[in-house]
Amino acid sequence: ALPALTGACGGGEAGDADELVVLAAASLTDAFGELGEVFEDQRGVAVTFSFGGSSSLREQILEGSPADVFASASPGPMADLVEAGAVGDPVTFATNRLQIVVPAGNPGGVRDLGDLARDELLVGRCAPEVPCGEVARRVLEEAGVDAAPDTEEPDVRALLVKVAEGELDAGLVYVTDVRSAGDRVEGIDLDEAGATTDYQMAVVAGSARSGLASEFVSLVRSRRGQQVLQSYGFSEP
Amino acid sequence: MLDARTVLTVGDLELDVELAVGDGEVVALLGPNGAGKTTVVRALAGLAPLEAGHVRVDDRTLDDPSRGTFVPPEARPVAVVFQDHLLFPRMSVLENVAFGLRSRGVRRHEARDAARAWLDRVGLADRTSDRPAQLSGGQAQRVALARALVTEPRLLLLDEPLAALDATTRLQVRSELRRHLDGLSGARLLVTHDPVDALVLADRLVVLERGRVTQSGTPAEVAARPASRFVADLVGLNLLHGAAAGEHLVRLPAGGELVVAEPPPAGPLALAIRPQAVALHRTAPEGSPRNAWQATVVEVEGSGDRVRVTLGGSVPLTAEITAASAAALGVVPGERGWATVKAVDVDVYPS
Amino acid sequence: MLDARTVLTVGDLELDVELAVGDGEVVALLGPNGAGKTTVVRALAGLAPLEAGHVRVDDRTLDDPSRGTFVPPEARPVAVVFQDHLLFPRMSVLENVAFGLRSRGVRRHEARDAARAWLDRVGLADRTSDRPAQLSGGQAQRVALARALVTEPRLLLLDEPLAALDATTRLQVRSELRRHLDGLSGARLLVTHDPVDALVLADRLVVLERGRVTQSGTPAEVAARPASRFVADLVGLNLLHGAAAGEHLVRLPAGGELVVAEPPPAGPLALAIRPQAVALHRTAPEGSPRNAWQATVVEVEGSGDRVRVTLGGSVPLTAEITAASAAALGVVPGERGWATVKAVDVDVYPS
Amino acid sequence: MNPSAPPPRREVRHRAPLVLVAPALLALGFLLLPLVGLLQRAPWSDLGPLLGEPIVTDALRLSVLSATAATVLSLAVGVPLAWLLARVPFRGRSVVRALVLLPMVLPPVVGGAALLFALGRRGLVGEPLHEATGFLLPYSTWGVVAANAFVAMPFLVVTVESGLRGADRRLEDAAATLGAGRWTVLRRVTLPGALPAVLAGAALCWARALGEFGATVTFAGNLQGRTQTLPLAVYLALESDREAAIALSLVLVAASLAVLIPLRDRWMR
Amino acid sequence: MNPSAPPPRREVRHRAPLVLVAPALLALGFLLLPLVGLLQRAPWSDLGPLLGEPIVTDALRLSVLSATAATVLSLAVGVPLAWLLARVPFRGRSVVRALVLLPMVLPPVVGGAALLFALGRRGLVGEPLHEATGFLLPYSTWGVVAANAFVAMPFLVVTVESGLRGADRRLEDAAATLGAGRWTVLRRVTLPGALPAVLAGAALCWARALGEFGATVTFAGNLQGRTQTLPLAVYLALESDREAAIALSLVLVAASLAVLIPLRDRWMR
Ligand SMILES: Nc1ncnc2c1ncn2[C@@H]1O[C@H](COP(=O)(O)OP(=O)(O)OP(=O)(O)O)[C@@H](O)[C@H]1O
Ligand SMILES: Nc1ncnc2c1ncn2[C@@H]1O[C@H](COP(=O)(O)OP(=O)(O)OP(=O)(O)O)[C@@H](O)[C@H]1O
Ligand SMILES: [Mg+2]
Ligand SMILES: [Mg+2]
Repeated sequence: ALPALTGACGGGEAGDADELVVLAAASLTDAFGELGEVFEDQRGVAVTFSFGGSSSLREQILEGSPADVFASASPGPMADLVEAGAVGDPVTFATNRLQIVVPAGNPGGVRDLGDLARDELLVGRCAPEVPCGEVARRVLEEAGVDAAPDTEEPDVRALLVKVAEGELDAGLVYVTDVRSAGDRVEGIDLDEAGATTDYQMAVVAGSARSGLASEFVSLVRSRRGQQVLQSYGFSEP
Repeated sequence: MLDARTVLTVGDLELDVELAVGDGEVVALLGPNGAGKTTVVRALAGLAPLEAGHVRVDDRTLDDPSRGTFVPPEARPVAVVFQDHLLFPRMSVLENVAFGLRSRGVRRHEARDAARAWLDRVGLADRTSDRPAQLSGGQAQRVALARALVTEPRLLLLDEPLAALDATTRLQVRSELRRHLDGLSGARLLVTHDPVDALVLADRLVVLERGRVTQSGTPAEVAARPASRFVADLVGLNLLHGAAAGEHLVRLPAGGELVVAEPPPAGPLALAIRPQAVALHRTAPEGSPRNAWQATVVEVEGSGDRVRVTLGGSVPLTAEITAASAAALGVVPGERGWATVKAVDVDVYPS
Repeated sequence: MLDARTVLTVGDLELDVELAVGDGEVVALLGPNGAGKTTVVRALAGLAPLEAGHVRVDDRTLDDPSRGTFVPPEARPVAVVFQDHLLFPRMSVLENVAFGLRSRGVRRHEARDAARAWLDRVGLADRTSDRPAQLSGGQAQRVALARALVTEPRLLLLDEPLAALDATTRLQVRSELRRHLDGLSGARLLVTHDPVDALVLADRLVVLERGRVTQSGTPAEVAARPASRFVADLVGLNLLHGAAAGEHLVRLPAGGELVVAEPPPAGPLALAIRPQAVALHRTAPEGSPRNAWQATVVEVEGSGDRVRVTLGGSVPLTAEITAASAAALGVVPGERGWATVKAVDVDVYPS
Repeated sequence: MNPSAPPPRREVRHRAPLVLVAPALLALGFLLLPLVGLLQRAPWSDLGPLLGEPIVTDALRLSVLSATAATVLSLAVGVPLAWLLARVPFRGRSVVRALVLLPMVLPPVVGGAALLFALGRRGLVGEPLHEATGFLLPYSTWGVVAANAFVAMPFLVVTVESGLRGADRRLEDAAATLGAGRWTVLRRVTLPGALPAVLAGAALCWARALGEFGATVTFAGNLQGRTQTLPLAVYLALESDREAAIALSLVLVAASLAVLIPLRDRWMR
Repeated sequence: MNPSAPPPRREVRHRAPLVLVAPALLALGFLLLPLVGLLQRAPWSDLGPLLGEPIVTDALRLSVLSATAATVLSLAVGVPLAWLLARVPFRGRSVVRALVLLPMVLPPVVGGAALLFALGRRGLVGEPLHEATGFLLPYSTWGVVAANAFVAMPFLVVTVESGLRGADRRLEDAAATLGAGRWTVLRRVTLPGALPAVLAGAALCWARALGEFGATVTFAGNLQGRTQTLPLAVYLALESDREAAIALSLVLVAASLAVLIPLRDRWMR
């Protein structure tokens, strides 16, 4: 039942020679979990993941919590870290597409972005401050749809729960989120361009194992890595 | 009118007390510490449900396990003065006294006026706005008294309501209380350790010992013929036990003998002798007193102009003589002397 | 040895009491409700800091605002019996009594043995494992007494320690207490409302009224010449006030006059008359008594075989006569009759 | 207690024993140090202008309002519940007593989801309610209040219950013999006696509600002026501009101090 | 209280007045309804296997351990702090009293960040500590305990303080005259008297710690077996498998009930 959680398994203290500490955005849980196993098979080195919101991860790194790799769900937090010189050069390793998400059976009969403007529907999206919200705003502007949302979720999870419970008739979230929510929701592809955001990762400055760290980065960018990512709905940069 | 038989167990005391108090009657409940007086009060008030028996006030049944009847305290026409006051700490003295009337639906200012009147009667008119914590022990007790009396209940239960009062206040409050009780139509039960309170206030005494009634009757009866050491001590009488040993003779367990006026009845006897009837002498006295024996002074207690002398020996008695004669005789513990009692002063009855 | 002057204000009572209690001495502190007795006790124990004055025990200064000295209660060699017991509800009776020794570092089982011994003395050997809530009022008070006495302190403060005891227990505990007090070397202060307690237990009486000492001396002195109505009531004496009105004459404010034995001193006078010295008659009496006047019976209180008759009129007195003669004379409230007092029975002294 | 009674002229300082003071200071340090850290990082210069921004003022207003509303609600129904648990013996009472704590144990998001299950448009009660009245809790300020109350009420209930247990039953007996029914007894005797507990409970409840985040966002969503409380604003700010986030948290802190200090000062003596 | 004392033979039921029962039931319904909803949605079938998963057992063990540790810690230092606030008058006491509540007001993420500012490797205290001893709180189970304690201790402190205020000062006076120092008085007289409050505080503290999420993930990270508590596991599960998330929450609920019911049953009478 828990592909994601059965992935990583903790070793000794953070900072052991044979352990790579990876801080990654929560939406990468499943994909990275799988890649972690691959990495361990290849290099015989345990990978310890700490998944969380990109911003709380940023705090940890800024405050010097030992880590080797940071993978962010959006350029924002990464930029802060680069500016602070807390990480090396970031690379974009995947992108994520926006989708309209509706409850199973699409009770609201939503077909395209235009429908999000319909008053009788309860529509939610991410808050403009968070990546998925920022993208959503852009897309809607370009499509010339002014849909006043009923809620601007700070967190994709909260948005998904609402849609899955039928508390919202439609919302804008990432493809990967739609997948993870299983059969309680349906995703509707957008043809609009620019409905994507970049996932970036970088080696943390002062990592004791920068060698291993960059190896992990390249694993993620390798064919194998990209296959795994795509199997969870991410796209190549 | 109260008619009750309270049967219940607290700790290892098994209480079984029958009580009947007529309208307008005041019954004093006396008894040693731990006899069950407070428990009886709690049972009558509905704070300690009965296990058996019944509580009836004015023929209304308030508690009767056999019939499954139980009227909760707040629905009973009672008022209680608790042994430990139990004033409400967060209310002013006035609010405390007004509480009973208020919660029985009397309007605020009426209740307060009544309360003020009563606080005045117990001499606390100037403390109305204080908190109980600011009162002295005796003041608190008077507030508790006022709080109960102001509600004019059908059954009034007073648990040692005067214990903490000073001599003067006690006199005042006692006659105040007496006047009030005379005015009331309901039944009143007074728990006290003070014989004077009992004698002054009560029409009838009920003596409770170890959860059972051991004696009851008018103050005079009880005072005259105590059935137990407790009552004897209470009324300051000497109580001896013995058995008939001749036409006019009673023999005591300690070995002594006393001559009595009338032929004593058969069986175990009780002898009551007033301390004032016991005279003391340096030397063997001649003359009328039929009983004279040598005794040793065990203890001397002075109170006011009188002295109580406890005597040991074959006839253990307490004698009461004036301070003057005590000085004259030079009565001190350890001294030996002669004691006399007139036969007519020895009151004999079956025990 | 205690040497103290306690000056402090509680509510609107301004307390200023000088107290000196020698080693081995027992001083009884008497006074009306609200006089400040408990406050004095609290001040000596360190629970109510002084505003001025000092508290010294065995020449060790415990409190002295002028010098900024203050020894907290736990560091004082005192023990207190509180008027409202204040037993620890969450501890057993035994733990309560052992507490003082325990917190002074005595080993557990020793402390418990001592506690058991004392509980035995106050007749509660069988209640050691109970909680205070399971005790009766009198039992609780005895536990409080034991709790204080077990820690033989240099200064022992007893605030109405016998108020809740029944007649028999009272006699026992009182003599038990007396024996113990005689054995102690420290200073002891006893607050009580019961004259007998005071007379039996105390070497010296101090009378406190409205925060000030109004009289002090041996029981005999105080009892013989009460300085205030309170003391008079306490010892059951009649107290009148008046002024010299002739060589052997004293005039009373109410208008009456009394003939006295010796020429009265000038200035305001106090007259003490024993109730037993007042005789009552149906008709105008002839013969020796120099004072005879008509009086109205106001109240009749019977206690035991004696009756106290309160008289109104120009010479307000209380007479004490036997129940017999009361019956014979038919003394009832409202009756008018004659009262007589011998001149020698009128004790006159400056007030 | 009594204004007319003058305070003792002389406050005698008992020295507090180290065995107590040392750990106490340790605790204090542990609780306050992070705040110091926060203050250090605070962009004092931006603070001024920030407070002007409507988004902040809106959020602040909403936070204080909803937290207060939730507290009032909790008092109205939570105190009776506490009384029931403390005074009325019934079967399974201990289970209920534990159940009351559960909203605290649930991770906020799950708590919010659970609220949706119950009061949402498709919820157990929400659905019939919505169909009957068209009333919808989520996305409305009432939804925020509901979420706050759900998360914060347990603190009130538990604290007040403990207060009621501490109260002296004999006083209630005395009140009963004076003819006071249980409601009067509670109102005039028990609660005044348990006042410290009630106030503590209310303070806990209010503070917890003010900081509530997870359940609110999941149940009520996030819309400026309607459902966006300060904690939500902080969370969002954290994404884009952490300086602002810290500043906003300080606003939150200041607001709570402004309410709590006078309140407890007034009553807690 | 005393086992030897037989219970009254006859339990008399006073009827509880509607004015109290009605709101109480309302509160109960409001608090429990969401749980019902949760149970409805629960995937009972998966529950069994789920409990076998090492990740779940790890998280459960860690949650219970850290919550308990945090509670013990809070008791050790929080009770003295409560005593200080309740009994020792000092300037600015009311401010301190309010400051103690702040960790509740901070949004969890900010709280976690604040903890990093204080105890992180670059933190006010954390840095010197780390340099001196090499000890590092984040990523360690102690970090979780710290985060839990930081968020949960205020509940204990406030509740216990209110309990101490409720206690009868005259008993403490009596104890003092018997030679007991303040520490003894607290230990043997005051705390036993305030037991209900202490227990309530401990229960609140434990439950809050058990459910703690935001501060923990920010301060201590989210490493399975080391810092991943059940709420964190739930958070991740929500990513991928919401059934599992609900199941996990129920595990959390069950765990807390298993602890709270017997505990409060045992003491709360
Ligand atoms: N809750 C209880 N549990 C166990 N025993 C109790 C309880 N309450 C009272 N008792 C016992 O019952 C007996 C009667 O108590 P009660 O208070 O009625 O005595 P009392 O006659 O009022 O004595 P006092 O004159 O000292 O007030 C005492 O021995 C007491 O220890
Ligand atoms: N905390 C307080 N605040 C205000 N007034 C107080 C306070 N404590 C005592 N008093 C007042 O001080 C006076 C003395 O009280 P105290 O208890 O010393 O009297 P007492 O001599 O012990 O009386 P009793 O014989 O009734 O015990 C009383 O009038 C009381 O009302
Ligand atoms: Mg009693
Ligand atoms: Mg007193």
